[in-house]
Amino acid sequence: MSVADPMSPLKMTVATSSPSELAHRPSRAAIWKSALLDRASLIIPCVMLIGLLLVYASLRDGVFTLDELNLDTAAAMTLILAATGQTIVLLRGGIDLSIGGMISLGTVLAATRFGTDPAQAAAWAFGIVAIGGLVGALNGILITALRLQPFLVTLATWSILSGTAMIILPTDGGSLPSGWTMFGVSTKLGLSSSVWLLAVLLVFWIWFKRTRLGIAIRATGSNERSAFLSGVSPIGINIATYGLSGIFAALAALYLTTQTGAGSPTIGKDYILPSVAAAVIGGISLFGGRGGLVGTIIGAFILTIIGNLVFVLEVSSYWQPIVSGIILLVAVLASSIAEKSARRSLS
Amino acid sequence: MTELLNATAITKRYGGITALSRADFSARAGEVHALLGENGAGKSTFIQILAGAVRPDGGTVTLAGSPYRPRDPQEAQRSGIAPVFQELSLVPDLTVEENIWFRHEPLSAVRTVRARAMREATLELFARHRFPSIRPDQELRRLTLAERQVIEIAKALSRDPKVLILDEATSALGPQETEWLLGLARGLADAGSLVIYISHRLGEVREIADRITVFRNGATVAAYDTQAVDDETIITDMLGRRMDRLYPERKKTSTDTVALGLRGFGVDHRLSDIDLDLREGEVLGVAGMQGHGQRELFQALFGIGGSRGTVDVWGKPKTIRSPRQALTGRDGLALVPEDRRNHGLLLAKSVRENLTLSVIQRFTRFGITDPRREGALVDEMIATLKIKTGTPEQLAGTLSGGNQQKVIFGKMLLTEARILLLYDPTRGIDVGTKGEIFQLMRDLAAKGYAILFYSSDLAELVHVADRVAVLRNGRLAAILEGEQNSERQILRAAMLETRAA
Amino acid sequence: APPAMAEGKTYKIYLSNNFVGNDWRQQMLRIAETVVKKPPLLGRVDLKIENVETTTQAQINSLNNIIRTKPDAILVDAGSPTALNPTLEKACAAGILVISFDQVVTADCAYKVESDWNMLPAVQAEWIAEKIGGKGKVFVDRGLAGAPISEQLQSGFEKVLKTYPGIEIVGYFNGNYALGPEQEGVASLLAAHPQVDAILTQGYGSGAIKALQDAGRPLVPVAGGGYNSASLVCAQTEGAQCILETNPAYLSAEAIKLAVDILDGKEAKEKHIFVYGPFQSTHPAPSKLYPDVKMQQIEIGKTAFPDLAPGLSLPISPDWVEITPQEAAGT
Amino acid sequence: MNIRRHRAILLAYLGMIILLLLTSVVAPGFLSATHLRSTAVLAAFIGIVALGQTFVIIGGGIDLSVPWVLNSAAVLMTLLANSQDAPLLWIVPMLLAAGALVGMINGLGVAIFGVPPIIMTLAVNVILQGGILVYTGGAPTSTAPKAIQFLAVGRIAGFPVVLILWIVLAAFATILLSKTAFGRHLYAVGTSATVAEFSGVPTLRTTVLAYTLSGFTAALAGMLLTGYTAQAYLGMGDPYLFTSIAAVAIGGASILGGTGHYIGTIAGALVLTILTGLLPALNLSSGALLIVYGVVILVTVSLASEALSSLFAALPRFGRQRGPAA
Ligand SMILES: Nc1ncnc2c1ncn2[C@@H]1O[C@H](COP(=O)(O)OP(=O)(O)OP(=O)(O)O)[C@@H](O)[C@H]1O
Ligand SMILES: Nc1ncnc2c1ncn2[C@@H]1O[C@H](COP(=O)(O)OP(=O)(O)OP(=O)(O)O)[C@@H](O)[C@H]1O
Ligand SMILES: [Mg+2]
Ligand SMILES: [Mg+2]
Repeated sequence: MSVADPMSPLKMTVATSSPSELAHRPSRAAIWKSALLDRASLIIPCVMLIGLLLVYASLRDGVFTLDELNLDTAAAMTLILAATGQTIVLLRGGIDLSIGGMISLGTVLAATRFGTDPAQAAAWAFGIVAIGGLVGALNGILITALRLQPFLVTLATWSILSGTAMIILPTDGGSLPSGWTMFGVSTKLGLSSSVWLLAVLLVFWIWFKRTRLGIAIRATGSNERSAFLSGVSPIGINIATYGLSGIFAALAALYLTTQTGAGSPTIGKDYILPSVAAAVIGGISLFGGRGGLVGTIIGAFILTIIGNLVFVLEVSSYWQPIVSGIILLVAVLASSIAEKSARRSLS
Repeated sequence: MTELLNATAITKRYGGITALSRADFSARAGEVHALLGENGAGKSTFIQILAGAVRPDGGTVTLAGSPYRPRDPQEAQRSGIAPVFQELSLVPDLTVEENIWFRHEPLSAVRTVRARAMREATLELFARHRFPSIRPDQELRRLTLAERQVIEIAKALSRDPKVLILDEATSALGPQETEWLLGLARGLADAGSLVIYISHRLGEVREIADRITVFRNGATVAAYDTQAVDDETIITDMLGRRMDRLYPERKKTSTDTVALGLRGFGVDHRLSDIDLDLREGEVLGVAGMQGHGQRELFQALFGIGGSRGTVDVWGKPKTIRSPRQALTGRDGLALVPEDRRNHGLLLAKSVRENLTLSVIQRFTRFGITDPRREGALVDEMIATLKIKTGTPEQLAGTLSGGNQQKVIFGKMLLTEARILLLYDPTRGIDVGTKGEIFQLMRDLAAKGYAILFYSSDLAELVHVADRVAVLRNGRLAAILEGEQNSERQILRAAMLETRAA
Repeated sequence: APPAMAEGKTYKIYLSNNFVGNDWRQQMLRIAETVVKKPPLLGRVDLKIENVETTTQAQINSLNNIIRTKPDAILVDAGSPTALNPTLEKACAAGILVISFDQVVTADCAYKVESDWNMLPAVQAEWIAEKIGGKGKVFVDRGLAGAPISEQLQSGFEKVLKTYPGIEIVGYFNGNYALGPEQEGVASLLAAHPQVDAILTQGYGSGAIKALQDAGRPLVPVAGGGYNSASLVCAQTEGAQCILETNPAYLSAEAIKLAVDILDGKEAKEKHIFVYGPFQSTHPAPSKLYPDVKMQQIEIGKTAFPDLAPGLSLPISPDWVEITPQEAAGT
Repeated sequence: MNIRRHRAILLAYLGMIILLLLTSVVAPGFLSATHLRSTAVLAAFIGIVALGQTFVIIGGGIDLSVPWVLNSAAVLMTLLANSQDAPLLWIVPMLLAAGALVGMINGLGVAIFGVPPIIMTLAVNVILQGGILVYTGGAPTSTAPKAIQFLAVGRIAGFPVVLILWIVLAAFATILLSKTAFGRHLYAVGTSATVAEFSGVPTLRTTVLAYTLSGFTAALAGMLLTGYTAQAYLGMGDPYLFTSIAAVAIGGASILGGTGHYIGTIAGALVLTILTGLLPALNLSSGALLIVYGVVILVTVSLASEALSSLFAALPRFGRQRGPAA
């Protein structure tokens, strides 16, 4: 009988020394390439945005000014906030349709409850954010406990939240303190408060993505089983993820009211698909685990700039959707092809 | 000496499948305790129970004298138990170091991960245990399977465990890394930890285990001191029957017909100038240290990733740019891939669907699949390879590791391709089945198949292959045959020049 | 080059429209494009139409872009009565004339040109109530959930129906201003209610008639909107009793004309202007609530055109310019 | 039949039955033959759009171009046919082919160039919308030809024609998914494109075919819908975006691909139709309706889920798995 011959020949040669490298050392170029490739999902939307901005700047004066930055940031900010929550959920490998209902509910509550007393307004602003968090946490609990798809659960809560908003305020209306609507307009150091808000958001992200929770969310989206085996609690991660998404939806609602000065029980649905689109353009995979907020923000700006671009191109009205669709497609196509060929050249 | 870990009468059922029926296990601090058993015996299930990933239906565990019933993996970790899972518990989209320190990252005052500290801790950990050097900042998904396995080990060690569990941690490792891991495990035990060691390579077990526990069909059938027992007894206890021999008799069956001819074959900078003839009826071994081009050779031949040079298949030039172009029935090529979970198996689909995925045409008539014919193919393959599955409808992801490997092997056999590219086909497979697979390989060769065979276990190459091609730095270093085909010669060819360079 | 029209310069006017996805909006846009090529507006307007996706945010962004080009006037068919206010007030502050039309905004500085959404449902409800003799069970269309006009129409219906003690609203449905949902909504209610005496829709009315026919129910009086398809169904269906209101698609033309007049220096009498079109009915009857309203007999060739598109909104042309049905239909 | 594999599908049907029972309490008239028939007809339109959507979602994608493929086919059909039946002989096949072509473009964008499906199909939707407006000048079109109206609302021996069509399509889809190589390949691609590729599955062809089918069924549904309302109108496709996806999801498919079946989607379409039919009968405000809609979806699906779980617990072979599935 010849069962496995032990590894005797090796013993004296290796047992006392460290094993050699597993792979022969890759060339410096290969390391660079793979580093680039690891970041391709961010680099490519950046290049896309820069390309669009260059075209835009060639058609309109003053594109690279603070004014333009202030305007575009205000235009993109609600979407950015909504997409921040969506980004977190997508990184987890889920999806949150309920942000549509939460945004509506948030604007409606703000427009009907703020009154004129700043203290009351502030209290309700916090209240709305808390409601967002609770509603999101509830999503997380339902998804885990009922073992239902996030798509279905958040579809249902979307409807419930929209209905609640509609009961509170049946159609667009209400009012906000006049100081509130000045939020986006006021500037410091030439930058509008929207830009500052964006900066705060970035700081938050830089912090958040390096927290244990931030890592755990990405990890769970990347491989749920591994995350569980490593000690991530399935229900805890869902509560945190969807809770954050609800909080950001509430923040988006509050920001939106500074732009519209009113509440709307239907406005939230405008942000569901675009929030996913912004994230996907920014390099986030629906299958979870990959991407980050910076990509999403760039994605939101790309969507906004495309609108500006179509405006300055002065295409006749019927052609506008076609042109914006084509710009989007060409931009994404270019990046997809670039990424694909980069991947091929490496693998 | 008192027992550190004591498990009695552990049971675990998955619906109608009994994974553990009555498992007893007891081990003490300071020893390496091997847990053996054939595929599907319940070893990994037992480990997962210890690790808090699965809750047992019955039985008790005590750890250092007090009852131990972890609610989740985190609790197990806190109790000082660190498992190296057979299926690995790594996250592809995190970096190497993020994986190692996942859930216990060093934190700053604002609760963020301290990147510098994590890097230092990683390098310190690597240095302390003399890990092979792997760049800590790479995303894990860029790593080869062997590298991932090493990182999984690092992850477990990062917790300074009282109990280290190694579930087939060597199955993807080459000889050098295996030797390193054995040394490491021994060292830990000598320093007072308990190491539970699962492997299908008896040689390794002999080398480091103090004691052995054997599972069969979910129950403990034997436990003994390693010194006091011979291989034959162990194997008989594992399989429930005697086994004559592991390696088949090697008869020369190769003809002069070249099944697969490579000229100037290469893959970017990782493989170059390969001239190689695989003949009809031949088992041609491929050896080399990890990362010297073996997986590139196999993958490129199967149409994954680009390649240069010419490939002749059964005497005719052939371009293979995708697995589809490789898998062309009897005159094509079939591959057992390296990474079974990511490349070989649809874990969420049934054994049946996995087995027949590449050969749907074989049971399709007028565009419609015939479940009876399919069933026949599936049943035959399950019987041939003794795949332990409740029914063919069991999800592949719920099979034991070795049985998953068998499904992949069966899936490849069903393609009827007569050129087989076997990349570590016996990884995680128990001795009994291994012997049968070797026999099968020889039988297929005798029937005119041509087999390219890589194994991380050199002994397999020595005993099963007719010739062994050794790769070094992506080039063909030697072709060993006859007397030359020995572990020592293979290692010499694979390593020497590297050392010199 | 067009012959220089009488007096005055050419004004740069933007039309910001939040929705292109229905027939009414299409006709409205076509009329806007047509009317600036005809006297009296010929040569007076450099009209640019900006359509946006349905989102309010997109319209805000588009308006911001428009404001930066400093046009003479902005005409808005708004996605929200309130959400554009801050943006439009910015436009006003920049000296741009702002006229909202169709779906108007509440911003004080903006002119408003719309149909009289209080009068329209009241007259229809009154007609229906009289038709069923002041008693019976009725279905009411709630329009599109959350849309301001839906609220106005629904409460307009309800207010008048409430004055008839014998009338009971037994069911509500959401017609969403589209044929399919109207037909589906009525069909569902029919299944739940064995008896119905009239149906008040905010949409076409023809969907309700079709639902009645599909369910094998007798035809009952129906209120609907002034679309060619509705007129045709009412005219061609044996026993149909209809009253159709009108929200003229030429509101855009009225808004353009108002803009030019104001820019020319003619002071508008009011900031809130209602545009009235005639009702059409199979059985015209004078209204007691609004004695002044005009009601036309539905008649093939006069108010219903078999050879024209069913989605055409009637009436087609304001009286100060001649827009042909072909121009309105774009054929 | 292996119950566990089809848990999600069973769940959808259980939900549907629960809903029907609920309905019969609220409004007994709903269980009349007439109303059941009209419910089935309405479900058929969703069901047909959702057929292609099912294939795309199983393959790991999503088709957001459905609304305007549907709308374009409807508008072009009425425009070209000009209320005449005869030209339908070439118009219908041509538009079906055109729908399929749009789907194919979606599929190629996704499969060859790697454009994320959401973006690809969203852009195509917008482009189609603009395209149809440019082409027709946004002109409202003629009434639907009589033959199309017959297909949509006509009956043969009391049985709705469109239901016959739906049944035929459902049989076709079921065979395609369960009985052909294409179906197998689709599930494999949706589960893991990498493993499918390694297994020699023609991933590109499979993906493209799924989208092609989706374009085809959307165009078909568009033409049929024209028959239902007797005319085409702009915006008629809009409601079918979320309903088609929701029908697939309620039918048990994961939005991430690899699971689900058209048999489930049928239940999904019925659930949605019964629910939208039931709601008006409750006489609630718009807001309350939305709340009830959400709650009913949640409750029926989870009730069914619980019921099924206890069923599994009773069956020896199929226990619950703790922790997230591998
Ligand atoms: N989640 C599950 N559902 C159903 N059956 C399962 C599940 N997990 C494990 N099993 C079954 O339990 C049995 C024991 O599996 P286990 O993985 O413990 O075996 P093992 O001894 O580790 O084998 P190997 O040597 O092949 O790794 C197998 O038959 C397996 O199919
Ligand atoms: N540069 C590399 N060096 C070593 N191993 C690699 C490299 N690139 C890929 N691999 C290995 O090859 C396997 C196959 O990779 P695959 O073709 O699936 O794509 P990928 O590079 O992992 O990226 P993705 O899955 O995002 O497309 C991976 O699991 C990884 O282990
Ligand atoms: Mg195992
Ligand atoms: Mg991959």
